[in-house]
Amino acid sequence: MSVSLEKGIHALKEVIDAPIASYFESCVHCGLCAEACLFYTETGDPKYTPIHKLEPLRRVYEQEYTLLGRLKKMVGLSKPVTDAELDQWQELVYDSCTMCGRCSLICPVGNDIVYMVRKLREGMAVSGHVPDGIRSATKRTVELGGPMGLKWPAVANVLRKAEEATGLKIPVDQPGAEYLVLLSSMEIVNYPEYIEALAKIFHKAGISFTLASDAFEATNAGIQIGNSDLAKVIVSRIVDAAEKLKVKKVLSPECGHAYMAIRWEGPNLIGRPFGFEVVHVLELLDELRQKGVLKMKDKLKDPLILHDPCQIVRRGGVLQAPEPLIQQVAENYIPIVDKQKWNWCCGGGGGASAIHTEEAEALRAKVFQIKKRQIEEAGVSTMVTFCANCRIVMEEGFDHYEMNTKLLGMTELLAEHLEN
Amino acid sequence: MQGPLIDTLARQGITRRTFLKYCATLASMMALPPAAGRAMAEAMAAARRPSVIWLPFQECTGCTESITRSHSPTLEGMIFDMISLDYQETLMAAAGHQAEEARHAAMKENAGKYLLVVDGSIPLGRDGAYSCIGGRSNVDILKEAAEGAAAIVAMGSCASYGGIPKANPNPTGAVSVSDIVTNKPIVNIPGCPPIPVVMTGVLAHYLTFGSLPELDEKGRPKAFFGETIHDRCYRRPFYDQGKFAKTFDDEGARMGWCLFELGCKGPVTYNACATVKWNGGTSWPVESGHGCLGCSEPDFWDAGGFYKALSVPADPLRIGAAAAIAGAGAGVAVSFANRAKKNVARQTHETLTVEDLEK
Amino acid sequence: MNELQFLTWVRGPGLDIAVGIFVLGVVWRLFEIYSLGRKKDLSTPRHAAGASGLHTVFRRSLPPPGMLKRSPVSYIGGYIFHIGLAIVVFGFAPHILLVTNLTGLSWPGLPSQFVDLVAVVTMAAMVVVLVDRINKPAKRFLSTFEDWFTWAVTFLPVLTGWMAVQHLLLPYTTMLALHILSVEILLVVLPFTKLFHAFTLFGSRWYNGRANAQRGVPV
Amino acid sequence: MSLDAIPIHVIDPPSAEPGLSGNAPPLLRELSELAKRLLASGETSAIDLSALPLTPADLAWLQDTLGAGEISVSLQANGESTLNETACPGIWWVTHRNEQGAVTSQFIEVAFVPELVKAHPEDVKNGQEYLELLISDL
Repeated sequence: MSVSLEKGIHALKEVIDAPIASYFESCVHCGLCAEACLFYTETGDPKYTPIHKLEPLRRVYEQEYTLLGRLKKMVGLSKPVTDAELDQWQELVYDSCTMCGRCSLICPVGNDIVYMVRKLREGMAVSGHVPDGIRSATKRTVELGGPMGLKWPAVANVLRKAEEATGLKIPVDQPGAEYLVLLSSMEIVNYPEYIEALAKIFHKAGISFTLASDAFEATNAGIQIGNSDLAKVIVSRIVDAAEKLKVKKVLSPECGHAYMAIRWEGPNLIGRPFGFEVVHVLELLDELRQKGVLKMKDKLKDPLILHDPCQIVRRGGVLQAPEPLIQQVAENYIPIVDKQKWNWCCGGGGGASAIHTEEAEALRAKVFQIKKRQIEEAGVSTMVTFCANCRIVMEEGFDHYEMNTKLLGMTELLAEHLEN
Repeated sequence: MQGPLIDTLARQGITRRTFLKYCATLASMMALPPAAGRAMAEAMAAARRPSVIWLPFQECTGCTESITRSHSPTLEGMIFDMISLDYQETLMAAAGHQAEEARHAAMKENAGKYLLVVDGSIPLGRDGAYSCIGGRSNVDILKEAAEGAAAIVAMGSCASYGGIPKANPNPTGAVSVSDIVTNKPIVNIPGCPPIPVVMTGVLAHYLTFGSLPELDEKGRPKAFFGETIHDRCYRRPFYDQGKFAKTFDDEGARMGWCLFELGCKGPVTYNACATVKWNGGTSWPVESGHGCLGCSEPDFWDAGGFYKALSVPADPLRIGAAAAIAGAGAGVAVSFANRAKKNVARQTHETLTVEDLEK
Repeated sequence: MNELQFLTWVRGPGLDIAVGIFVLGVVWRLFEIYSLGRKKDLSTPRHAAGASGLHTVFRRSLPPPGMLKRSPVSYIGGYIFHIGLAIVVFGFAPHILLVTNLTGLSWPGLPSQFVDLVAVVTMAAMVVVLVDRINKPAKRFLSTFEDWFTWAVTFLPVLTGWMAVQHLLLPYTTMLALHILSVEILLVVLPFTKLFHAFTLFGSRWYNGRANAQRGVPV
Repeated sequence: MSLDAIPIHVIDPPSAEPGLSGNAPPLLRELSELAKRLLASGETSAIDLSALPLTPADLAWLQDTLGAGEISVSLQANGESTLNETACPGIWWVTHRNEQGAVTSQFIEVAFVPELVKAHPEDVKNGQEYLELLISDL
């Protein structure tokens, strides 16, 4: 057994718990999870059946934690997990799983499959069976501060531009503010309008906020690659900054997995509850809407649909905010069939969008057909979402299929139509 | 050997219609059409009475009682008008050496043609010393008598399957007729006691067609043993409706509901009691409120309690309780092993660094 | 061994052994599985109506929106054969009698003609589900020997029971003995195969429901 | 000590007979088929009632439903036998009893004349001989 494989199995032994045991024992191979997974529905390839992606984890569980499995292993009747096998599984665990968690909602025996994928990634990461794209993104996040290698001076530059555009002050490292605002590199680079929108809204609502120069990045490649040690390093920066600045709340940006990382995994990564609250920007916006602060000067007339990012809605629990918010700003919002927690993934979550191999990109384009169908069935040419990663992945999809669909960010859209 | 049977019967004041009526009933019991009853009557009326030698072995005489103790004259009783019974210890006037001589004479005179009726099992332990007649063991007598027999009728469960004497632990080493004689046609008429009319039916068939009736794989006449008690039981509809007597004196018992729950072995017992009934068609066990014991099945006494319903197992719950404790033990042991393993894994956790990713 | 001795064995020692292994297996496996424990979730919970472990235990019995259309055979066939099995196992008078004699518990049985019909429908559903397993790519791909084996082990008690009642093929005594034997095989196999989902299903659903309830998602 | 002191009392036997099993009505259909066959080919047939799972109530129902016809034959032979035509001509209810009066077998016979009623040629011959004897004695 190679050192890396040994480490991988060691890591899996650490994470296997009662729920995982219960899930594997409950699986009846009914194959219904395949019907929940866009990688299966769009390709028809049975290897993408979600539960199958967990085969190495299942075998480690069986061989290490069941009496019969141990006996079988002892007498050499069981098939050991090998490096070659993990290598083969890398595609199934990373390229073709966006950790969207739809399968966990479908499974008739109640298996939380995405929970297990997250755990399997611990072993994959430690044993080195990870796609290069995610590996380098993780490396950059840990070493440089963000997955795109963005450093504070560049951010400060963007903030300055936003201040100029809005004429509003954007405070940095200001202790005692109510909110510590986090950003994602993608937003900073691709959608700087988000920052302007946020400044406008905070100003309008009269809520104090600040950014932290040593913790501006909300994304956490550590949870995507699936290593809790690295994820902890990354999330600790935010926790340290929030505690140092003594903010009441930390505002998670639109980005989906950032919310998952800071809101749900964060306390578990550092091993203690936070002394502050973590709020998703949509939750804040909805709260403002309910208070009557979020008044619109006009409404968008184009018929549009909503794309609910998996990590925020289905897996993050921000279920109620999106629809009232979009109805606040859009006149012709069309609810789609599979909406809210039943929405289909953009195809690039869970780190998949960072994988730039030819096969991975072709696969992403292929599974994007499900979003294409949703848009076509609704008969709209505008879609609103609230996750920077979804936006990038879907823009690529539109390009690939030469669709002229317009994609808008929820926060910017609201800010744009905000009453002055 | 006398003249045609009908003449013998006529001398006893039995008219042809009486005989016809008898044959019609017999045919119906053997599940033959009424036309066959007529044919049977014709053939039997003209037939000559066969010589019959009846050997009693390790038995209780219940089988003989069953046939002879009915109120005469009955259908069953007629059997003695149909045959020339040349040897039957219980019934014959002769005794001792005279009786033995009568048997030898009959065997010699009718060699190859007589019918051999056997009741009782044959003990093989201690060279057959457990049961002897005139100083000879049963197995000896049987082998000798079987030699010249045209066919053998094993009357009762003992002769057919070994019966009560063979019950666990079978102290005398009892066996059935078919365990010893293998080169002669044997009809088993099991039952403890057997239904007399089955014997009549077999004889009637033998006289009419010159052959033994169709037998099942256990050597029993299919006409009488083709279906279970349960299938022919007049209480069967209550079984189908799920109406069961729960005790021998409850409302269900009074209403004549199914006795399955009270241990009736009807569903696994092949016999004709439900249709032929007992004591001249008066009644039969289930009709008088008691479940079938299954007395015509092999080893029925060793097949669980008479009052235990067929679907009820011996006593798995006690085993189950023991198993639960053993299971808990095994489970707890595995749990400790698992937790220890997991704790070791946790304690030996090596924190991953970015540098490690490159490997 | 004649058929009555065979029946006596399966009803006596055979059943004792089977029930013993079954109980032992179930208890041991439950310990093995649920003693592994899990970490406490340290995040601040979000409360939402209808989100809890218990909710999910029940809610997962219904097909999620759209899934009935996507996989009708799995759902309809699955429902029919699970409910059918329950009716046949718990509604047939001789079965109830068995339980009554063992535990003293009793409940009214269903008419045997109805149970008979249900048994036939159940078997039909099981055959359909089997064909679906052969036909559907994902199902076929996932299928291992265990899947075919457990199908057979579940199917045989229904088939032999039905044949015993209907007096088909073999004498009642033999068929009844085979029926009991097939149930014993099922009991022995259950704790060590996927059939154990009959027990772990509740735990699995609860864990899933509980984990998602932490985030305020009713699943 | 009076009898009342003994804590035993007689429970009235339940009045209800074991009910109808539902096995009787299909027999009517079978009889109709058998009657058709009798008309078509002259083939006689019979249903053996003791071989069927019928409750006493079933038999009573059947007998009641088939009704009584014009002819009833009584035969004294080793116990009484009755051969009664039902309301459906050609359908005979045949009951054989032993000398104690218990029913030994029971049939429904489908025939123009029941088998047992016809005189056997052998007996007719005897009868004819007896007639000759009577004549010679005149």
